[in-house]
Amino acid sequence: MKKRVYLDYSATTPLKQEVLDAMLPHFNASFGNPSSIYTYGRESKNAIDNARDIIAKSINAKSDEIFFTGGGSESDNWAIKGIAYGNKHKGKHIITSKIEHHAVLHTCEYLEKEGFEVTYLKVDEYGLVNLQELKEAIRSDTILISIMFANNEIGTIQPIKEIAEIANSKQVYFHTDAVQAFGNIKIDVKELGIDLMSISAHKIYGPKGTGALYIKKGVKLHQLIHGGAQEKKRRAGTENVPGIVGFAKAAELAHENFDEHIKHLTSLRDKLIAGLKEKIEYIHLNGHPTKRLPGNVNFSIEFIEGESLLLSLDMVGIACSSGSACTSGSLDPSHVLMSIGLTHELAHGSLRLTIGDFTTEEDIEYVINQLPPIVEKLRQMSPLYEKVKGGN
Amino acid sequence: MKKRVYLDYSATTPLKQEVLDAMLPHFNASFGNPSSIYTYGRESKNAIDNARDIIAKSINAKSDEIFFTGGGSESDNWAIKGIAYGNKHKGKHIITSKIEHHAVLHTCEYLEKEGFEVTYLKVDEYGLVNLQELKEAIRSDTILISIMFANNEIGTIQPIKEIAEIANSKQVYFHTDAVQAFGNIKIDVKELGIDLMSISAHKIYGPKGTGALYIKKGVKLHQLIHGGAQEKKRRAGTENVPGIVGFAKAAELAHENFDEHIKHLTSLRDKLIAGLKEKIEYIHLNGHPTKRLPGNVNFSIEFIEGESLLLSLDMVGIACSSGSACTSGSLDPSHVLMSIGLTHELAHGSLRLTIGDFTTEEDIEYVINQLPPIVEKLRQMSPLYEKVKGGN
Amino acid sequence: MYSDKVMEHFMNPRNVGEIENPDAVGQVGNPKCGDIMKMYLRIENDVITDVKFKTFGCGSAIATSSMATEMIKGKTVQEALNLSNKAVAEALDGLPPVKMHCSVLAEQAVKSAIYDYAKKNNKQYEGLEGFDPNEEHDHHHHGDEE
Ligand SMILES: Cc1ncc(COP(=O)(O)O)c(C=O)c1O
Ligand SMILES: Cc1ncc(COP(=O)(O)O)c(C=O)c1O
Ligand code: FES
Ligand code: FES
Repeated sequence: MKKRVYLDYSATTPLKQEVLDAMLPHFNASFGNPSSIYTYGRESKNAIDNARDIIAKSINAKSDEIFFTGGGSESDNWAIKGIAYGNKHKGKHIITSKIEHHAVLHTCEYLEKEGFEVTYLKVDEYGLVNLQELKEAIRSDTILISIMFANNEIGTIQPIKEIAEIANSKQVYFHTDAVQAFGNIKIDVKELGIDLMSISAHKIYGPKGTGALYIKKGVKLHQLIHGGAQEKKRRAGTENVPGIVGFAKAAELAHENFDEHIKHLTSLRDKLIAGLKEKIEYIHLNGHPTKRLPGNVNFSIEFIEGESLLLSLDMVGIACSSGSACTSGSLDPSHVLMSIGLTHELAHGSLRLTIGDFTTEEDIEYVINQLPPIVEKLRQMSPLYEKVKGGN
Repeated sequence: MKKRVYLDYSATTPLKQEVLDAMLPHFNASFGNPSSIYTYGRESKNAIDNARDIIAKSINAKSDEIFFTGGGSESDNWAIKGIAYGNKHKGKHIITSKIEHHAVLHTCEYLEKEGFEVTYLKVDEYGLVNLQELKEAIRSDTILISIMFANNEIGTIQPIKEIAEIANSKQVYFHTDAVQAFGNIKIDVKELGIDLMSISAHKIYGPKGTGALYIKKGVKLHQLIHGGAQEKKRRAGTENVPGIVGFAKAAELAHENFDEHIKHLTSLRDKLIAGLKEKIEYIHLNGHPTKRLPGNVNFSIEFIEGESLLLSLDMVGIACSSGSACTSGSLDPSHVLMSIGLTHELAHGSLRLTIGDFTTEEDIEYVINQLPPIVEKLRQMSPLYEKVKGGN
Repeated sequence: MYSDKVMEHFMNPRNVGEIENPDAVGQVGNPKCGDIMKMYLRIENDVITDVKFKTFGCGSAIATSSMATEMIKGKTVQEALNLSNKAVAEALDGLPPVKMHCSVLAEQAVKSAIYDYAKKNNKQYEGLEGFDPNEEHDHHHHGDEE
């Protein structure tokens, strides 16, 4: 088989074997509807309760503050629309940032069309929001601040505690999209002062189509999905029992040997950054040098375009991305890279390599060896390159 | 092991082995994000495209009219809220029935609080809506009619084609919740004239947490989940690839030997109905005698209460339900049974036994033998029974 | 959902039935919401010497009826009146929160029977003041507890 090096862990992750093993019994042995009172149903109910305890513990929440959803996007939509519609009598102003995931941005844009007002905070060259600006943006009718924990493209980690403090001091709800942060950064929702937080299973070796929303006790929001009495009547739909059980197992594994795991990712990341910087000219690291996700590497590679780079890398078995995988349906340059001030060319020439638990030293070396000649080949084709190199 | 007879297929179904086999490769071998352009991603994308074709074909829709969701409840919410918000400039009136699933009813009730008006059509003793009444309920500002295909509690099948004709003739969108019907009744959305239709995988031996919404080309509705460009930018969130693949496999299996499969279910159903009627006095079949789901049996058993019946049946290994499993978080008598005119006592004493592909003749005989003494024991305890039996 | 003790009492309820010519009978519940409990007492010298019940209700209603009859048998009338639904629930190793109201039905059934006894015999007991056996015990309003 062709060598395959997967370096797109921020897009999605393979299921860990332990996760699959935990899920399997719930497909056809213990498959009952958790709402049913007979034995089959109670087995499923217990499995969900147990999963909820595990997820809650991993972020220091109470079990009844965890609500399972169909993924990170649903969690983001629920949090933002739920707060907006549930508090519109108090005000119609929302604050977010320009570098949020589309699940937040497009939800906010939708709400603007429906009569809400949204302030999109800009970020600095590293992708950090400015706390002073945030303070100044808060109005008497502000009902929600939604700022992501860590960015999916450039990996930048926001000062969440400080943001939460500002929100709390003004009695404004604070939501954070922690889809990328969960499992990669220790999160204590109580200590940080978070009101709502979105997480997703498939970014931490759990199944796609399962996520959760942490809702602090007492926070008032509308439902997104009405119907049956599941999730304490706040999110309807027959529970995805295998998905939920798999999510909890993945969260448990992520929080075992947490520090070691982070150290491992960070060292591979730094090795990759150093290796590529050394071997390739005219490249720039995007995002913050230290306040960044342990597995995130994002470079702008001058004079070449992302898609052709991805295709060339795919030919040698390297899977990675240029901009967010979730947004690659669009060919526009990444809004995140534009927001940190890159030119269109640099944004287009960005390469995101994200490292995960199955990444090895050899994988990193393979990339450090394979990438430079590919870059060189593409640059030779580029009309932008000839000028630099003094071509005719 | 204790004998286990599962007769709650309308609540949920076990995964078929073929379904699981189809899903497994997508958990950790071919796990890429379908939005990614590299090999891993394309494999996932192809799997989804293929699944979409299969689902589309099974209801005679076009592939680009199928949108995957996180389940039947999400599909119902999307269809109804999506049409409501997307067409509110045309009118704010919705028509539905009193016996819809809570995913429809509670969504409509929510919309009422948000300024929409909803007419809840009553049904006759069999659970059928009256077409004349439907016609009369339509107003110039009616934007949506939502009537379920087949009822989850009493199994009654509505005259969908006639309803669609009425809706179409008045230029009102028609949505049907076909979560129970799909896989159990042949559905041709074109011939029936359906504009939107909700379906769910876990009712047809597919996985929980996956569903779809059929949206006829040209139908205008708002999104429920905003974000990434998935599902042709109409439903965001990383696709649940194994779930979608499993759903398609389940749909494919359901439509193989369709007629034979229905004949089998129907004959078991009729055997169970006849056997119980013969052995137990004071019981009444709920729902329509012939216009009913092939696997649905629903009896009201006088003088006893449903939960104690379920618990007693569970003790002998029979899993079934009393009212809808999806709603059993509430102890109120089922709104469906009340709508067909039952008294509170009769509604409380209802027993739903739903038959599926793994049900055997022996299972049916087992129930016919086990149920009568349990009913008798509970009746002996009941203060309502003594009067009938001439107690003091 | 239910403790083993609840299930045990549900499957083998004690004191089911009727007493012929009872000294007291009480029936409570709201037939509209589906649950009815009827309690028969034999009382000698202010002591409950026999008790029987009939219940139309859920598993927890049947189990609490059974447990309540066990707990009052052999007790004085006044002792029986002091029986609280919490004590019955505790004796069953607890009930799920949505099912606590079922135990109220048992407490009320005992009270209602003793009310009948007091009325017939012109007696006064502490704890019966203000008790109205015909009041609708609207115990089904638990849907929105959470
Ligand atoms: C008629 C009907 N509609 C909707 C649903 C909800 O589907 P899901 O459980 O997939 O959310 C169900 C079953 O739960 C149902 O029976
Ligand atoms: C930061 C962020 N938020 C939200 C999402 C959406 O999560 P999901 O794919 O589970 O819907 C993603 C990834 O897709 C993400 O990276
Ligand atoms: S030239 Fe192909 S995307 Fe612009
Ligand atoms: S007595 Fe138990 S539910 Fe009413």
